[in-house]
Amino acid sequence: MSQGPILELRGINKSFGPVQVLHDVAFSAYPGEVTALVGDNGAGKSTLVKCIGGIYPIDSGEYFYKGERVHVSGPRDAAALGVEIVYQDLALCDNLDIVQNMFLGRERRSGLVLDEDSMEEMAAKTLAGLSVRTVKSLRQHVSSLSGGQRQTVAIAKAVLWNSEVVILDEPTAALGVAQTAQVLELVRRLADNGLAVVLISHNMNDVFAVSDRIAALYLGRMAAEVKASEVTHAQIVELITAGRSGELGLKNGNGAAS
Amino acid sequence: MSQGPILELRGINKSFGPVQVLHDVAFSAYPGEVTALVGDNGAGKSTLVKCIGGIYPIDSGEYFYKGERVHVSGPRDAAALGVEIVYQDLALCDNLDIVQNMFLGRERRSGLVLDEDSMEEMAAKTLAGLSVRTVKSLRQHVSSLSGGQRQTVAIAKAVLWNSEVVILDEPTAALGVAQTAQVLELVRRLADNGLAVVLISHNMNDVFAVSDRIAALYLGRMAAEVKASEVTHAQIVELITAGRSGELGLKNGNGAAS
Amino acid sequence: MTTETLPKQENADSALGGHVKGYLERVKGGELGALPAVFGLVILCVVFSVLRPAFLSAVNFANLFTQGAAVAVIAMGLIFVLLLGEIDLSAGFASGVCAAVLAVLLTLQGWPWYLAVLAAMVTGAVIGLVLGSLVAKLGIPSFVVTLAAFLAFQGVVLLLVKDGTNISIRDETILAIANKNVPPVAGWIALIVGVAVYAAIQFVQARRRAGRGLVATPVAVIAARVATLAVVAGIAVYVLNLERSRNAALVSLKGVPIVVPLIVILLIVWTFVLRRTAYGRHIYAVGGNAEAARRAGINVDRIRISAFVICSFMASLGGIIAASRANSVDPNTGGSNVLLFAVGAAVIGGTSLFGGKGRALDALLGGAVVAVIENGMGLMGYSAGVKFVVTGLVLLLAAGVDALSRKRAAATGRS
Amino acid sequence: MTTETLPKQENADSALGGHVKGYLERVKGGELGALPAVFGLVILCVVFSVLRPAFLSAVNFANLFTQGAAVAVIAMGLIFVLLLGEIDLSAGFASGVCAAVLAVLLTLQGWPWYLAVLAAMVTGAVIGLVLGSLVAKLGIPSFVVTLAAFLAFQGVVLLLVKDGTNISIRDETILAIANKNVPPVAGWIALIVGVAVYAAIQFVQARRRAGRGLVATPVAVIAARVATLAVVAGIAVYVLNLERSRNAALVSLKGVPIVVPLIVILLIVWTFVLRRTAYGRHIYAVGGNAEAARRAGINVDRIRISAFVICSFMASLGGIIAASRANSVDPNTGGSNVLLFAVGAAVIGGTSLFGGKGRALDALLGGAVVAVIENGMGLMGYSAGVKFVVTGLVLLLAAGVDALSRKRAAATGRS
Amino acid sequence: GGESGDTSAESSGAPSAAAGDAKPGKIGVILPDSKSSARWETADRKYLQEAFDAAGVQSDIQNAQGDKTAFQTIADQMITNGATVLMIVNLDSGTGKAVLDKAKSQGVATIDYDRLTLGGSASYYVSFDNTAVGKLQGEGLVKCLTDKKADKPIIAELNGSPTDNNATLFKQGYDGVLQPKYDSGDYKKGPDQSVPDWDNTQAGTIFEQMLTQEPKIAGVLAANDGLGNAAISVLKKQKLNGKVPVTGQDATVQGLQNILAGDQCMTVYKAIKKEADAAAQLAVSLAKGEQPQASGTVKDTEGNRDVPSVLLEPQAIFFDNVKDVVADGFVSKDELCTGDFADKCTEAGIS
Ligand SMILES: Nc1ncnc2c1ncn2[C@@H]1O[C@H](COP(=O)(O)OP(=O)(O)OP(=O)(O)O)[C@@H](O)[C@H]1O
Ligand SMILES: Nc1ncnc2c1ncn2[C@@H]1O[C@H](COP(=O)(O)OP(=O)(O)OP(=O)(O)O)[C@@H](O)[C@H]1O
Ligand SMILES: [Mg+2]
Ligand SMILES: [Mg+2]
Repeated sequence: MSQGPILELRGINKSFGPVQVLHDVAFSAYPGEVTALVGDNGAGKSTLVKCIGGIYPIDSGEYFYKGERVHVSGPRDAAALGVEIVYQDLALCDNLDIVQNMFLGRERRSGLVLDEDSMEEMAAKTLAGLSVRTVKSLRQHVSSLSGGQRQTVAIAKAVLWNSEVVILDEPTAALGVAQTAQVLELVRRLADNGLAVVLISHNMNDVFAVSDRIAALYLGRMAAEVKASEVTHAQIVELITAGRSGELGLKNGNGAAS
Repeated sequence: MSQGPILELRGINKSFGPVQVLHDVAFSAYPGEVTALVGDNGAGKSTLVKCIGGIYPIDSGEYFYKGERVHVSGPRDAAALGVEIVYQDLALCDNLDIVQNMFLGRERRSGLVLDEDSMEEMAAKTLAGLSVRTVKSLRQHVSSLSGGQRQTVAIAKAVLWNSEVVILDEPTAALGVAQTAQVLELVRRLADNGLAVVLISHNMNDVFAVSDRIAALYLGRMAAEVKASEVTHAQIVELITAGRSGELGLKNGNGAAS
Repeated sequence: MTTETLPKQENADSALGGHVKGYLERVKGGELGALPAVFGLVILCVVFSVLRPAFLSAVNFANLFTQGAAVAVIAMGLIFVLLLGEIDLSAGFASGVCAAVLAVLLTLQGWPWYLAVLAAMVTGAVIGLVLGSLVAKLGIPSFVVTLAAFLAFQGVVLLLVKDGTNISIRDETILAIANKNVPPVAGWIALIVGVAVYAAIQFVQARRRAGRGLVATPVAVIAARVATLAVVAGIAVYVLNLERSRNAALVSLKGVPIVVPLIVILLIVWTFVLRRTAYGRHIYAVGGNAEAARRAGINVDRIRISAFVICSFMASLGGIIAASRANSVDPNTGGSNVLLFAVGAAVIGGTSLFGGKGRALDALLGGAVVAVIENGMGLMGYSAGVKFVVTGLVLLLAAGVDALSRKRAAATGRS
Repeated sequence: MTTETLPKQENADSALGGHVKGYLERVKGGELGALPAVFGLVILCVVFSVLRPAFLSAVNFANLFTQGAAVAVIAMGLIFVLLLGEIDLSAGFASGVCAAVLAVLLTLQGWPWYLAVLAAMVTGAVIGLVLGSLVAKLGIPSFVVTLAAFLAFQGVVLLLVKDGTNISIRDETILAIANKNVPPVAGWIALIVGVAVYAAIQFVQARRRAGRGLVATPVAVIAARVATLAVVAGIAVYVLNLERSRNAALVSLKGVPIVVPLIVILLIVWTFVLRRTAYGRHIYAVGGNAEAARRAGINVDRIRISAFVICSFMASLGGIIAASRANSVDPNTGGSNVLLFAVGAAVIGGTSLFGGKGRALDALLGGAVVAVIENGMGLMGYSAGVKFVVTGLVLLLAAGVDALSRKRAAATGRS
Repeated sequence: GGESGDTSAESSGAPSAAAGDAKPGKIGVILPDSKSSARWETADRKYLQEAFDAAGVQSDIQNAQGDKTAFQTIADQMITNGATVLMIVNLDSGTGKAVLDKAKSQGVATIDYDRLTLGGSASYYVSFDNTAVGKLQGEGLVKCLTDKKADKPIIAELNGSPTDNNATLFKQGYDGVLQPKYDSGDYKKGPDQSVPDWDNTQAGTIFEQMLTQEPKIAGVLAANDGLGNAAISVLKKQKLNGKVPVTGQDATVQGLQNILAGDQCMTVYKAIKKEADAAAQLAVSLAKGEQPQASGTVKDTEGNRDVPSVLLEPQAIFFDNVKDVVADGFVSKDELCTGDFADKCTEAGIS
């Protein structure tokens, strides 16, 4: 646990036109640990994740991976580094089926031809591991899936690959009781296998159940990055809603986005 | 509480092509009460709601409103009855701004012209009541909103009107701590004002916190409709995951969708 | 429920300076509005003026309006169909059919002009009704329906004007539309009244919003806008009021061409409809997300049909203008490149073919680009082959300027 | 992680009966596939056969293929662009440019046919590369880029074939493409080999899947499919192998037209690319949700460019076929309604203009509808105006049958 | 669609019943388009049909609408339908040759009507001389300019469609007259542009721009009456109509009226009835299995053979001889002398 961060961001700024969404944000993820990223609605969590994933270009700031400064100018760069992300808006192709979505961009082939059979097998196994029992057929278009089923497909898609950093943006929002438990277990297991996992969630129970560190965003500013064992439930909620809690948090509590 | 149901469905069947999603489902909502609709991912909750809202035509079954049999062949029929629904997939127009989305289909006018000012005022008030503080401008396109902000807009849109039945399909999935509390409070308040509220949620704490009745769907079949006060947390989870719990639930537990 | 209201974020810097800064930031941030199209237009004009000084003459300025009018009017109607994500391939020949109806009634049947015009416009509306119903009620893709109509209308024009002959139009009123000018004095009066009304509406609106405590446009900004409008429109009217006869002794030729006020009125009407009425709002909603619109209780079919009616109706006006300008109607009226140029105009102006994005003004801006290209190329005197090639390249240039400026802006995050 | 696997739901009823039932239910449920287009086609053929018995003759059947070939080939290329939600208005004139290049090199420069054909195909690919780059890299809407190209290519053809004249093609090999037939024996052999290969592939695949424990197509179903293919293709080959010369003593005219195997090969190749390769998968992904594709690490720009390259390349083949059929190239080659008919064919076949939905087969089905309409209308002997009108109505009829059957199906829930 | 289909079946079925016992062959005619010129649908179709009906021969007259593919398709269909004589107005020599060769190979007799298919195999050729038409236009313009005593006039040329070979031939004709004048400095060459598709609307824009670029244009050589009318409507704005002579072709009602009004200087009248009758006569005797004689021959430069031909002379029409066109029955007095034109008609001696 004394290892350095595998992923580190410093001084990230990001604006959409006149609206500045991220102010000088610093964030790190450590191998073998689950880092929870929390914050109110609209705090900038998803924006931060998209900056990490190369979906949005950052306006300024530094991006370190394994201690080296890197430039991530698109999702391909992030994937090449070994960062795998489940986005909040899922980003599935509605006109493709479950297997096709899960292997999109990384299809297995034998020669020129797609190896549909082995992809279907692997997809079936991964989904079964996530407690999905109501999917009628793996060849169903994702447009016909229920909200929770879609989310499961997106999660399965991301964990299928050997990556070093896995970021999950509200992965359990639409999941049922059993499926949520499976995903949390999976998150813990990934970290125990040495991966760096970032979990975004509004559910404090889940956050405290699995995470080692907690980073709290408040109106686009990083209010605090703390060890989960050193803070209480109530403190985190205060950080989320007010930007500070006692010693912790932003010095200047009214740091609203201009 | 001894009043009859304002909305009642009997023997609803719904298939998508060869896949039957709802089997002979009965469901009622009572004025002044919150009815929670629970079930595993893919159990058919959202499909049932869409049948109520007239989004999907039902294959067979009866639809009663205030004791009279009605035919709902489209969303306009449902709205005319007084049923207001927040769908899980939100259904907002990304190219319109927040105010425009909230008043879509029910714009206020003065003469021929849209009364933008009064709409903007009302929208601001409603959103503020839902603890939304990070929205930069009400004239922002909803495409630029965060997940939670979008959900809040959809909720605000539905509660703006004087309807008799309000159905919320996983309304708090993407919401932060404070916003979730506000929405639950709102749900309770609506019921106390005499409305029939249907709440779909995977969060058992929330379900037990606000609901009077609980209906559990299991693989497209209604496993049980019970008073919230008469069951325990664990029983409901069992109903959701196994379709029955002791006395309660489906007689034939293996009633998997064919 | 807590009753805290949203912070009134922008009231602080509502002075002119703050507004200008905000505007510049929005532009930098990608909210370009009409800028790229205007930019492309300016570049085209500069290029042509340098190559052919005649391009800058008052005559040519006036020509531009009459030459581009029909396409711009048809494009304005197409905007409605495009906003829904549909297409109307038949708009060109629909204008031909309406022009043919006009010509037959006027010249062959001897109807008075107002009845003939009315009949042409009704024809347009009925065409739209049929097309729209086929698309909305039967669910046939609009591309196929209007492709069928494109073929059928071509035949109808042929039948109406009797296979290949031309029907001359001699009615003075109709001929005046595209060939005569408004008296110079009337031009000035209309300008002054127009600017005054615009100013008044803006001020009243700002006052009302401020009174309600909503973010309102500061007075200084309104003043700046009114001044810009007055100057630009004033220069245009001034130039158009110059004498442009080749032989002033013989005939005096000055004043704003009659099509100009016509187009301005259409622009105002449709802009009003799209921006200020519930109907316009529903058009955008259906184009943005038809399912969401349906769930909001909007009668999507009716919106679809009405958009086609408006489109074909505007095509009928375009046809009347074209007939007036050509002094005759022939089987090619509304044919060849009219449709492609009209759709192209809308797209160049910034309207999306995927629906949900577009303004009536786009038709005018894009129409201006197309008209300037045609006009300028006509001055160059190239042979047919070269002319086609250069026209294509120039069109690409104009669109490229537009796309590049948008792309630079999009790099900052907006799409 | 629990290791329970998904229930193998369908293995229980994998007998033929169950499969047929499943198919009927899917059809009832809206998964219509090619059915509506085929249905529309059958109705058209019946109508024309009743009105004009000559429609059913062997000669006419053979004519259908050569008449529709160029449009179908161009449409097949357009499918790629349409799958991305883009459009290529210039495909028609691109085929004209390539045909002109072919003619110039062949007739004027005296190149051997294979080099000339190669040059034409390279021209097509380069055109696609340029168009695609403009769309993908500069972000200009494809409608505008290809509208500009539509104009420019028109000019290029004019320049290549020198204003209004035309270039004859005398090379026997090129002329054979659209005018000669495969020897009857070769037709039968090709048929047998083709059916055998198809059967073999299907069986091997099913065996492999069954071996892995995945849901596999039952043998009975495969047998039924193979039998259907053999019968339909067999009848076609039989009819085409009938003597269709009006004066058999003078000249014998029988066998499958050469364009038929050409089109079949193209169909197989592109169907394979779209359905069985990662590249094809990525085309669908970009068309369905470009942002999702981008996030999945797909190089969206490259996919876009390649689709335009394929489209223009196929246009070049279409141009070669058209040149062969016309024995010449003139400035109108690829012009008039070629583009609209090609896009129309794709859309009638079931391809969506919004992207993400379409198959190579659509081009053929829709192309067949267009060819049958043109062919049938040619037999009717109407005057020009009436013919246009009736053609439009017939097109609407064919599309209406299609739309209505889809709509009925959609009522059960699928879209 | 069904209803109109039935009526057409009757109309083409009627002559077949009438001529049932004579058993002459069937004649197929393919016209090129309906846009390059008014004549095909209004005149040729009518006259040919009349001639065939009078001879009691079955016929099928169709129009390819400028579409080469359609042109070939129609030819295929006619042969399928049992035509024994095929008369075509080719869209270009390539397609024309393909159609003629295919017909010949199936034992169908062929006639080139109005346009010679270079390198083709037609048995006969019936036509007006298109270069001669252009020559008349050039000479007509010279005459009008001379009448107006124009001094070193600037001439604008508004040519036909760049894709139409006839337009090229017309241009050869009038340039043959005008070029020497340019060379000698009598006339000054002004703007010279082609009008795609013979589109009158585009012609208006193109001419307007010619006039903007070169305001001193004093004579317009417009390739047909439609283009002429487009130029006249632009000139009208500057009240230059009548002062700047404009030419035309086809003797359309519009063109003749413009001549009567003094806005147009001349048009070229091609007595289409004569051409149609000559062609029909050939076709009918071919259909009856005879071997008709032609009056002359034309050299096919590409195929290097002499094609048996019937050639007809076009006629230039000025104000004074508009009456000839009426007398010929090409246009009726009723359609020509409407409203304001009644007086002009009297003046021009039309009765
Ligand atoms: N493309 C955009 N243009 C303009 N503003 C944007 C854009 N995307 C996001 N925003 C704004 O940035 C802020 C942060 O959004 P973000 O999606 O990062 O929030 P979040 O922390 O993920 O919230 P949630 O918990 O609701 O998902 C929001 O106020 C949102 O309105
Ligand atoms: N259009 C459709 N076509 C085919 N199957 C569908 C369609 N819509 C839903 N389904 C199937 O119906 C079942 C029920 O879906 P539904 O969305 O009602 O589930 P849900 O109970 O809302 O689940 P969740 O909690 O995940 O939102 C799922 O198995 C889904 O795959
Ligand atoms: Mg988020
Ligand atoms: Mg759901």
